[in-house]
Amino acid sequence: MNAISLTHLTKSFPTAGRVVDDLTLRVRQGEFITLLGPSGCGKTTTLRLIAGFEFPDSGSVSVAGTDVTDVPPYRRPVNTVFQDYALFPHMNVEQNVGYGMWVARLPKREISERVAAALQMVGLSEKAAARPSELSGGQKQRVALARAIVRRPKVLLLDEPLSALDAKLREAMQVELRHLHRKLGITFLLVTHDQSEAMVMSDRILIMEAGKVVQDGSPLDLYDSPASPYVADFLGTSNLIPGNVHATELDSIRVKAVDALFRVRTRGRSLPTSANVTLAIRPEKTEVIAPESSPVGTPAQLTGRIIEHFFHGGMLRTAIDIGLPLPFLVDTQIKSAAMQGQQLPPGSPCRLRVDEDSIVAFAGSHRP
Amino acid sequence: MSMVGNSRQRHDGIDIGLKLFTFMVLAALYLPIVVLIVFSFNDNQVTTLPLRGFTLDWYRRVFSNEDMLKATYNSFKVGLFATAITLVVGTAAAFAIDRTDFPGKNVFRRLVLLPLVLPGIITGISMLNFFRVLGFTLSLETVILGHATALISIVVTQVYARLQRINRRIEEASSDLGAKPWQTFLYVTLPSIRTALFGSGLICFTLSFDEIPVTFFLTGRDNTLPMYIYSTLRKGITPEINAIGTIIVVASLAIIVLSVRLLQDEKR
Amino acid sequence: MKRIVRNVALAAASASLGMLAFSALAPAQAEGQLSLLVWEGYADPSFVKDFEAESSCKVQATYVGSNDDFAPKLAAGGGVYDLMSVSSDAAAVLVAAGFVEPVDVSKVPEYNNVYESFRTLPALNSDGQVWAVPFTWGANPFIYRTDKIATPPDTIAALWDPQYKGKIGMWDDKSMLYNTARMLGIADPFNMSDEELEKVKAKLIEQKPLVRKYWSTAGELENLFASNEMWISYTWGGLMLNDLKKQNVPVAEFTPKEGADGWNDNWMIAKGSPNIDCAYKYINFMMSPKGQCGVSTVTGYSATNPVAAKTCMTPEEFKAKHQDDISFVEKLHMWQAPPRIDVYTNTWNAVKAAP
Amino acid sequence: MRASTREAWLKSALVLPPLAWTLVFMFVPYAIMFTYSFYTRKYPTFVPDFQFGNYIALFQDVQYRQVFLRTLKIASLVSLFALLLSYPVAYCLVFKIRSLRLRMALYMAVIVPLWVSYLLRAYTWKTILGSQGVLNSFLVWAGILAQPTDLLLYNQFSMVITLVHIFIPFMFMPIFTSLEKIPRSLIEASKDLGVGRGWTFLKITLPLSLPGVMAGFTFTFCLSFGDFVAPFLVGGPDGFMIANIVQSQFGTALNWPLGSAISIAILAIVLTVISISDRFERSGRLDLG
Repeated sequence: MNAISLTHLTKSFPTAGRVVDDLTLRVRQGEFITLLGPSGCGKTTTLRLIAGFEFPDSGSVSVAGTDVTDVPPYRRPVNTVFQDYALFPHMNVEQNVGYGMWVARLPKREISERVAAALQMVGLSEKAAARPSELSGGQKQRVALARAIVRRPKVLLLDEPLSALDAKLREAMQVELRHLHRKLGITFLLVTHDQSEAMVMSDRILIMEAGKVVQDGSPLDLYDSPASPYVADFLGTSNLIPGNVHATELDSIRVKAVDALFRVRTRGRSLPTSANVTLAIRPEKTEVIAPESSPVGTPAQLTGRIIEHFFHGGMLRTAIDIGLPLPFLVDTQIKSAAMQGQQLPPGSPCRLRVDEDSIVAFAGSHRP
Repeated sequence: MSMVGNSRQRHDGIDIGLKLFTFMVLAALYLPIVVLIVFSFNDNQVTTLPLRGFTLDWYRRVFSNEDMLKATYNSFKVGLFATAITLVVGTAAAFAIDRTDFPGKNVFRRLVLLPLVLPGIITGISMLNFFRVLGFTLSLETVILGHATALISIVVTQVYARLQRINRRIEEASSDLGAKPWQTFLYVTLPSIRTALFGSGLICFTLSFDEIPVTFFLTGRDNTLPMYIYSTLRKGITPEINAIGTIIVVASLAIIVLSVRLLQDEKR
Repeated sequence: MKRIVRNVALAAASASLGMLAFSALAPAQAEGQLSLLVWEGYADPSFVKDFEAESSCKVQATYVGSNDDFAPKLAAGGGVYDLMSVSSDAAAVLVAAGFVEPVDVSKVPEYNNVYESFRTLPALNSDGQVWAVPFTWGANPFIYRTDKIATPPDTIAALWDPQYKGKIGMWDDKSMLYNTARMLGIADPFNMSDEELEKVKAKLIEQKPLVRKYWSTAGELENLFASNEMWISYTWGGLMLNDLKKQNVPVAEFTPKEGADGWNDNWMIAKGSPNIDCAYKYINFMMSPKGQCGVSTVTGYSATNPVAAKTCMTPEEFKAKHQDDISFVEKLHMWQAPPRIDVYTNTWNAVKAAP
Repeated sequence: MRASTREAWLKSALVLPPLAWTLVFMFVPYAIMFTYSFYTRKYPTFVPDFQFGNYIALFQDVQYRQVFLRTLKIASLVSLFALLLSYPVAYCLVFKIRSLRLRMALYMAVIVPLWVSYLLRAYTWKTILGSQGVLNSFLVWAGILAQPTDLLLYNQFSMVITLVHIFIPFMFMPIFTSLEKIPRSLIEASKDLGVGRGWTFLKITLPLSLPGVMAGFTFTFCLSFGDFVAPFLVGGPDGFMIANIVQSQFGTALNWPLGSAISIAILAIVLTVISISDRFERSGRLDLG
């Protein structure tokens, strides 16, 4: 039995057009699944269709094996953590968390016990009497979470729950959410546009584009084998450079791109000789080297000129002009201060050594 | 340097001028009210200066003037009923404008808001025509209907403005947490628009309590207080009117202060 | 707190809707509530108290400021008023419009004691029916402040005298046309030609800068005189003089050499009145000595029932009010209904509208 | 039942009562009034007809034109003076009063007279401006006047004063709201760019507050345009306004068809004013809160 099952789900809005387009999706019981995509890709609408805030034009929604397509939200066994938390401003924390049980007319004692337990779980026991306006962003987030899980839903829907938090808090909450998921054993469906958030927390990520799922897999699968330049660029950073198939071999091809010749694994794709391809090269799989430090003529190397270095904590991002409209990005782990001092200054010519195994080739030319 | 100093001085001059002007406008606003109150205690039939002496006689007369008391009672009745209707119908109208789409919605919106700027006399006369066609007997009930129609727009604008500002997600959250639509309305939506309802209800009541043009055309045997005052005003100014005016002023101030306090308490 | 407010609001809303529905079904007027549409002085507490005590009817009065107020008030819908005090010149219109019930004179024992000249007025008797019971009459002279105007004026033209600029009062009523016409020497003020009306209108517009206020009720005029806003004005003979003297305002009346307006007021019963019994009781009370002298004392007007009047007035008073010699009425310019009444009202409105 | 169907039911349950109300108590009465305006008067009643005589009379009879023009003049003067008085006060409150509590208290102080009976405020002006009124006695006492003047009461001056006093809150509220909505950063930015206070006001504050000014002007103009109590109480022989004409057509003149035609004309004028102000500000609404 699937926790969530969406079948040929379609939803249009008068102004925005078709936002969810023939979407079919199965979520297993207990899974932590993430809908990932840029704003406007239909991920939030999908979540709202599952929650029952919207009704589909066609297709069906079922939760825990029951068709709920036409069931109003208040009769669905799902709960939602809203992006802006949507706490009731006129109730205190305790009343917010207990609301769902209060409207269901549960006994007062049971309510207070469960509310206390939920607040303890999110570490807000001492704030029970506070009003939402007296809480910090992170605390509001926890109240929203407690409010949603206290009813023990079959599925917990999280609509960009961390987007309003600052970076540090966000990371802490990611860990906590993951932990909570394991502890509760509830199916989590997260909607986010933050790829790192998706990768940190999810068992499975669905990348959405224009109302459709374009790739579905574990974070690692998606990162290593993006199905399209769109995915490659969306998950992490990729340098997308145009190339041309020079020769084909058994399970790899030789691609001429700019001034280099790469051997690229085909990964089952059929890419015939002289076909136009796009290569996705991860910045961290590339190394900047001084022009003289390697024998001239090594084919799998791009040449260029350093534009600028950007310091990113433990990592240095270097932008390099290789003659394409967009600079080529290279990430270098900085292990010591000395290493930072050894970098070539902006303006110097350089060579780029790419880990050929990590390159992914896509048919056709794409403009990122 | 000196230039900066000069310009600052000039600006201070403008500031002081502005504040003085504000003070004078406020003084002018309250001058009639002060006059009203002062003459209600003046021991003279004619309302002219100089003041003659202090008396509570006018108040005694107010409380023994049966017609005036009856009219006051009628005004309370009209105000309460009209306010209740405007709150119910006006809130529904605000919801309809905010949340639904139906053919003719724009016409509806314009029509329902029209009385806000429409001279009361037009509302009064059109409804007089209407009641006459229907063969209604003019009475306090027709006045109530007239007031409600004229004042609904106030509730609509206030509640609509509030609805636009409230976070729709909290209603979804309520529904998500298992609240049936009526529960969501009662426990989440209504509390969110409560102050708007309270405020507009207060305004409607006071405006209805004070209404002349609509009442003028729609009232039957019974007088409301303003109609009573209106007819006595032409008959002659007596400090009795000042006395009842002072009572109204004090009562309305008390209501305002009370309601402001009440709303503040709730926010806390 | 919030729950209380919420519950109170809800309870109030539902209760009031319910009550409104209920009161719409309930009969609109309580029996025995006599609603009068009258001139000031005709429902004075001094005698109404007695009436209420002996009849168990409650009296509630709305005052008119003009004879032209009756028809519109009745046109706005029936059931509001029971009894009206209409001047003879306005009676025919109400009859024609079907706003009034015929009077059953057999229920008015004093009817036959009324001066015959009033009783038989054509305006009050048509279609073989009696439509009204005459109960009072009087003249409308002019009034002035004796402390401000030393020499008593003797002409209507005094109201055009620039030395009283800003202190002149006129009644907000079409009868101002009659006066002005009389001053201008127009033969029949009640049936003027268009040119004559134009002349009257021009004269009245010429007067506007001198006028303080067009007043419409006795109380208003009294107040204007008492607060020194007005020194000279048209007046309803007797009533205002009495009231102002009571307030120690130095005033006197004068009858202009052009003559004074005369009028008589009559009780008429509104069509569809739910209180016919009380209406007849009030008519009878007003025709009795208590009513005839009650009104006369309050207003200074004359009575129409000399039999009743004789029992309650002193002989001097009886004479002073011309009760002994009703031919006095012939010296007055009794109001008549102008055949072109709408043109007259329009002319008066045009005067008021003019800059 | 499908959830969407149920929702549709709920929504129509919401829409229907107010819709029915406006239909029955506004649309139908206006329609009746419109119909009456083509009827023929037959003193003292009127008969069904379809003729434009009532409208033609409005244009041909000079008295209606005179009164319409006078009413326009009075309403414009009232709106103008109310604006001139309200704007500086609103500006002062928003920009010169730093304490939020004090600002709200002063705001309430301007609004509170709204709760004091309209009629009583009009009437009190009579007490103040009369020949023996407060102002006259003061002026004589202060030696400014040798004797009381008649020029204060029962004329258009007293009407304008009274109406300005009555309608100031309606002008003040929207202006205050619109001024308060202007982000301070805009004004600071302007000053930061070296623009003086005068120019900052003319180029930033004033244009941004225009919607409030328009809304206030619309309210004040429309409400004073239809007033019939002030002319009645404090107006003189030249104080007749259009609403008094309507009143007299439904009263003494007993000409309901003409009265209806004039009402329709007022309705048209008000609608014109609203749509003009709507052009300036789409959401021109009054915040009475």
